[in-house]
Amino acid sequence: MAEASTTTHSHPRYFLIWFYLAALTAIEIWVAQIGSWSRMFVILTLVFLAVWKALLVALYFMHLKYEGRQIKLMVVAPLPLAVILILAVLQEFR
Amino acid sequence: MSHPAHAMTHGDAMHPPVKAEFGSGVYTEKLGMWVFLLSEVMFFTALIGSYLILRFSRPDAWPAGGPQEVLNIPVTAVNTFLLICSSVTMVKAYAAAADGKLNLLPLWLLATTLIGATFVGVQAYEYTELVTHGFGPSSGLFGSTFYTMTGFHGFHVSMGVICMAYVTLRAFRGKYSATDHRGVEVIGLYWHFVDLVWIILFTIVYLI
Amino acid sequence: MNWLLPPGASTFAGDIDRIYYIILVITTIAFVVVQAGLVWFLIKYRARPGRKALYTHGNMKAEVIWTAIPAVTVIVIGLMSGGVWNHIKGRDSVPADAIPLAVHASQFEWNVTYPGPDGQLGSADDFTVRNQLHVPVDRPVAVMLTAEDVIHSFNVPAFRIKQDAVPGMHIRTWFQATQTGEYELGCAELCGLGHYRMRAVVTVHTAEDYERWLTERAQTVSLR
Amino acid sequence: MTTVATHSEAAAHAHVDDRSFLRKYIFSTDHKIIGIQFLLMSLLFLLVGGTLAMIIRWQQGYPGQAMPGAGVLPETMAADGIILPEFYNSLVTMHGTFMVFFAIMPLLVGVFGNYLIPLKIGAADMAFPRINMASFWIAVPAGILMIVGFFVEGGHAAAGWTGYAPLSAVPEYTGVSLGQQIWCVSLIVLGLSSILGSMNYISTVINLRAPGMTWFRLPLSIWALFITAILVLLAMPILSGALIMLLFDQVLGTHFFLPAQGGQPLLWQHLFWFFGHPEVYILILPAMGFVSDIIANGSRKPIFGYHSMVFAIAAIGFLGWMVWGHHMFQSGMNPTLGTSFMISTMLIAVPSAIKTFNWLGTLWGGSIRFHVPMLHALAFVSMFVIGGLSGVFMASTPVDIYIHDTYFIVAHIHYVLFGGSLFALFAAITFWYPKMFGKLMSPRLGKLHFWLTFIFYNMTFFPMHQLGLQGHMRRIYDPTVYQFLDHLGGLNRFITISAFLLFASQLIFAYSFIAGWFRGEKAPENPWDDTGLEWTTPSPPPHGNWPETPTVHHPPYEFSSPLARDGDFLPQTREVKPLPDPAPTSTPADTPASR
Repeated sequence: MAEASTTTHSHPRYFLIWFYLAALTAIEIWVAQIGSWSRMFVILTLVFLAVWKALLVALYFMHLKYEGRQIKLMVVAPLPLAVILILAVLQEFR
Repeated sequence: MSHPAHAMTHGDAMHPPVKAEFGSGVYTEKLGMWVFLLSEVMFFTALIGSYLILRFSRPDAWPAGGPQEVLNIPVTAVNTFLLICSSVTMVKAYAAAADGKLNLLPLWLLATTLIGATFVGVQAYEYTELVTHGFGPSSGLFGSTFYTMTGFHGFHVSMGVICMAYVTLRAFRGKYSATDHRGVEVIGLYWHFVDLVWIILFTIVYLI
Repeated sequence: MNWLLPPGASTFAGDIDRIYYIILVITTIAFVVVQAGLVWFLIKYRARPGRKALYTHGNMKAEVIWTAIPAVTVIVIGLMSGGVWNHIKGRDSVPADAIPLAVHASQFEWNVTYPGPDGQLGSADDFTVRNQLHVPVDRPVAVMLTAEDVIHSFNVPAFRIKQDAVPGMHIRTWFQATQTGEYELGCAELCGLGHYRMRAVVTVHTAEDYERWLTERAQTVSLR
Repeated sequence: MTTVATHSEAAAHAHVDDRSFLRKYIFSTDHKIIGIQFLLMSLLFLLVGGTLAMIIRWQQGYPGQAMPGAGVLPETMAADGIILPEFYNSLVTMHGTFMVFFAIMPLLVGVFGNYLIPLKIGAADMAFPRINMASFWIAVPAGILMIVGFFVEGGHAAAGWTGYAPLSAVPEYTGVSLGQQIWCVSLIVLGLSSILGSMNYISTVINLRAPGMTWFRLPLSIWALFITAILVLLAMPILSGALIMLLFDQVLGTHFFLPAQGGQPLLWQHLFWFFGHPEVYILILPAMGFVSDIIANGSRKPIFGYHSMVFAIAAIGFLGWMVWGHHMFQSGMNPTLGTSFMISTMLIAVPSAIKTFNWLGTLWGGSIRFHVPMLHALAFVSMFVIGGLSGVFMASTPVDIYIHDTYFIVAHIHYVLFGGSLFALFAAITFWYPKMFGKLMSPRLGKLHFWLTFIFYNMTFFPMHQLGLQGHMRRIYDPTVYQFLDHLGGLNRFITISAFLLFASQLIFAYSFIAGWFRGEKAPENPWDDTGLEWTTPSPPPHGNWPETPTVHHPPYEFSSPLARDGDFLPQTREVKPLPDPAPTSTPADTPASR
């Protein structure tokens, strides 16, 4: 709740985040078109960039960075479950 | 969102109602939206997880040259950019409300609504194009997963646009203030979440 | 009531029944201890005038004990089961000298393909028989399970074997009969209207009988 | 009792209630009314599910014979009273669906989550009363739709309550098309209702606890409902996602679960059970919570090991996500994965054992009052032990090869769901009935109902273990097809007769429930001498629950506390001066015994 009652300069620089997001998207599209890299490497790079963008949105636009510990904990809680499901079932179909 | 009368015990709408020991530290509507978003995370986990599992177990069901053989990447790239823009207008609306710039608030919200609606429109255009070129939901696993995932994302954006229109209307009527703009913040959380899901979907469905 | 399992007719029966009886003994002890304790407490501590309940919030030592005992017990059961499980269902558990059979389940019948006299599946002398499973005694049999339409389950209670047949998957399972005679194969996974009558007869022959049956059938099929 | 000053509007609400009839009883946002609405709705579905079970039992006990009274069924279900196989498959499917999704789950979560959470934490209402109302009114059409399914062309869904694909995904395989789609849609809609409800419960427990109601002063029923709400919140969307894919396979021609075009039937099972196993705990955790409250009350003792009870609930809630594969040991799943699922399944037995022993510890040294709720709660403990122990057999992968998909599984699930959840629900309904309706239920009828239910219940379900051990498959229309099941005919008829008697015994409960409402004695504020906050307000509580927000001073189960000078219990809200040292203080964490 650092945001609500304070003044303008305490906001993150939203347009800068916006620029990052747009630039990362452009890089993603460029990476996806490279034919010479190994497929695995392209996938890992793309996933890395996507996670980076997602984190930017969550941390700055959704203000997760400025929330208390409780909300942060709550938000990451279901992620292990999602990972468990996907990894276990992937194991199945290898 | 209306509120039972007892909840505001110390007058500040943007803070938790009762000073309960080790509560969430945020006001109830915001908490509720976060909780709801957790369930949305699991919903998209089911869809995205199924996609990943099917994709890994049956790579031959996808076009050999990648999704761009079928999908129109440039149009979607523009659409992705639009959604990112709507996120920044949304967060600017929130900042305007928090800073008490109440004349700017409805404008930013209006921009968000319109960009969101455009996104849905472009997606509808994309679908029509794909279907006329013979790529429908029954076109193999690729078609199945593509339409289910992007379709449900589109559904979420559409719901968001409707709610956003309502919030915009309320903003024009001056219902929000620097001390109480819960509606703006809460719809914002939803909106950014939908944007976040699209960031993931765009990468794994269109690019990989 | 008869608490014993019905007689088994495969090499798995010994292992599975043994673990079943071990668990039965352990759970019976737990059952008796808890239920007797419960009834005893109910009688002993029933409300009577003039007696007040003991005011206590717990006892850490007691709780540690009754956490540790079940934990150790279930881990032991788990380890014990793991070995037998790998022996029966492990991916590499099928013996190399097993007779290959292919069972293709469809609504609502079992199509059993036999390797014919050459002992190889996929050769010209293979033949398919509907709803009859013939196997020799004391020889491992490897079944390649496939399904036509929906999920079925290959279930021979006397052999203590059960394995789903999933469309789109090739699942190998095996067993070794130990008693000649006739048994029943049923579908154990709801597969539609005729699920309940998706039955086949399992005949366990002596080695000589099996060979004779196999050659006879192969000839009738090739004559056709 | 001391209170803190609150918003004056709350007080005004509590005294003057000028809402119209429609707003007060139909489209009410009051959590108590919504709880009662859920109660009436889910008891109705309990009756529907029970009736379906009777038809199933008749067919199993007397296959091929006309069922008395079944002549009223249309030709598509029964020919001259003889149940048809296609209807039988719908019966087993819908019995499971109604009981799990429309009876037990709303009874535990919808009814008591709504009714108890605000009352037990000292809140005037839920965090989002209007969303709460929406949650009920979304569940109603889902239920109606599910009933309508019986009467559509082709009959109702017939692929089992687990809806295994591809059987459920292709109409030709079951002969049911519209019914299967209705099943999917209804469950998706119900899922939305559950998600909205649990979002409300979670927000309420986190943010609206009254002053002094710290986390470790929450009654175990609230802890259980809170953890359950988290499970619902995270598990239901998985089911919704899976159902949507299944529905699309049926109507849009997608291929998620259809192997011909590369789909994976096992993917459905993984998704379903990834939801389904947390669902199992959704159906038992609240029951454990209610039973803890009631056993402490009946024993007149604080619950034994409160903290380990809380941690056990949390552990079950967490481990419940890692065990789903144990439903799929024989499905063709990777066998190595099977072993890891077996180990995690074995581990989850530990917190359940802790809870059982702690209940026994609570009874030990108590001064036990055998009121009707207490009888049901004790039956819960006793029956849950059987259900838990029979679970060990299935958890052991090799034994599961033999008993998977047999009546042993049916016996186990009913020992957990009926012997567990339903006994706990009878306990909870009879315990909180005076608060809900302001009337007392007849204790004599209550005891009669309890004993008959307890006896016939065990006569019905215990022999099912034996059926399973003889290899009797579940979901088969006619067991006489198999010679190896021939000798079980007598046992099957015994079970059927017991089941009919069990069903008949429930009519006593129905009568006593209705009679209590109309003719029952007026209930006092605190008929059970309980310590909870809900007993400090009139029965039934007014809109807004308390004129002023209560303040909490004690842990939940201070029965027989030396601080309670008059009577043998110390309400959570009563402020008392602590005894001079070295007597134990009122916080359990501080007592030497709990260290």
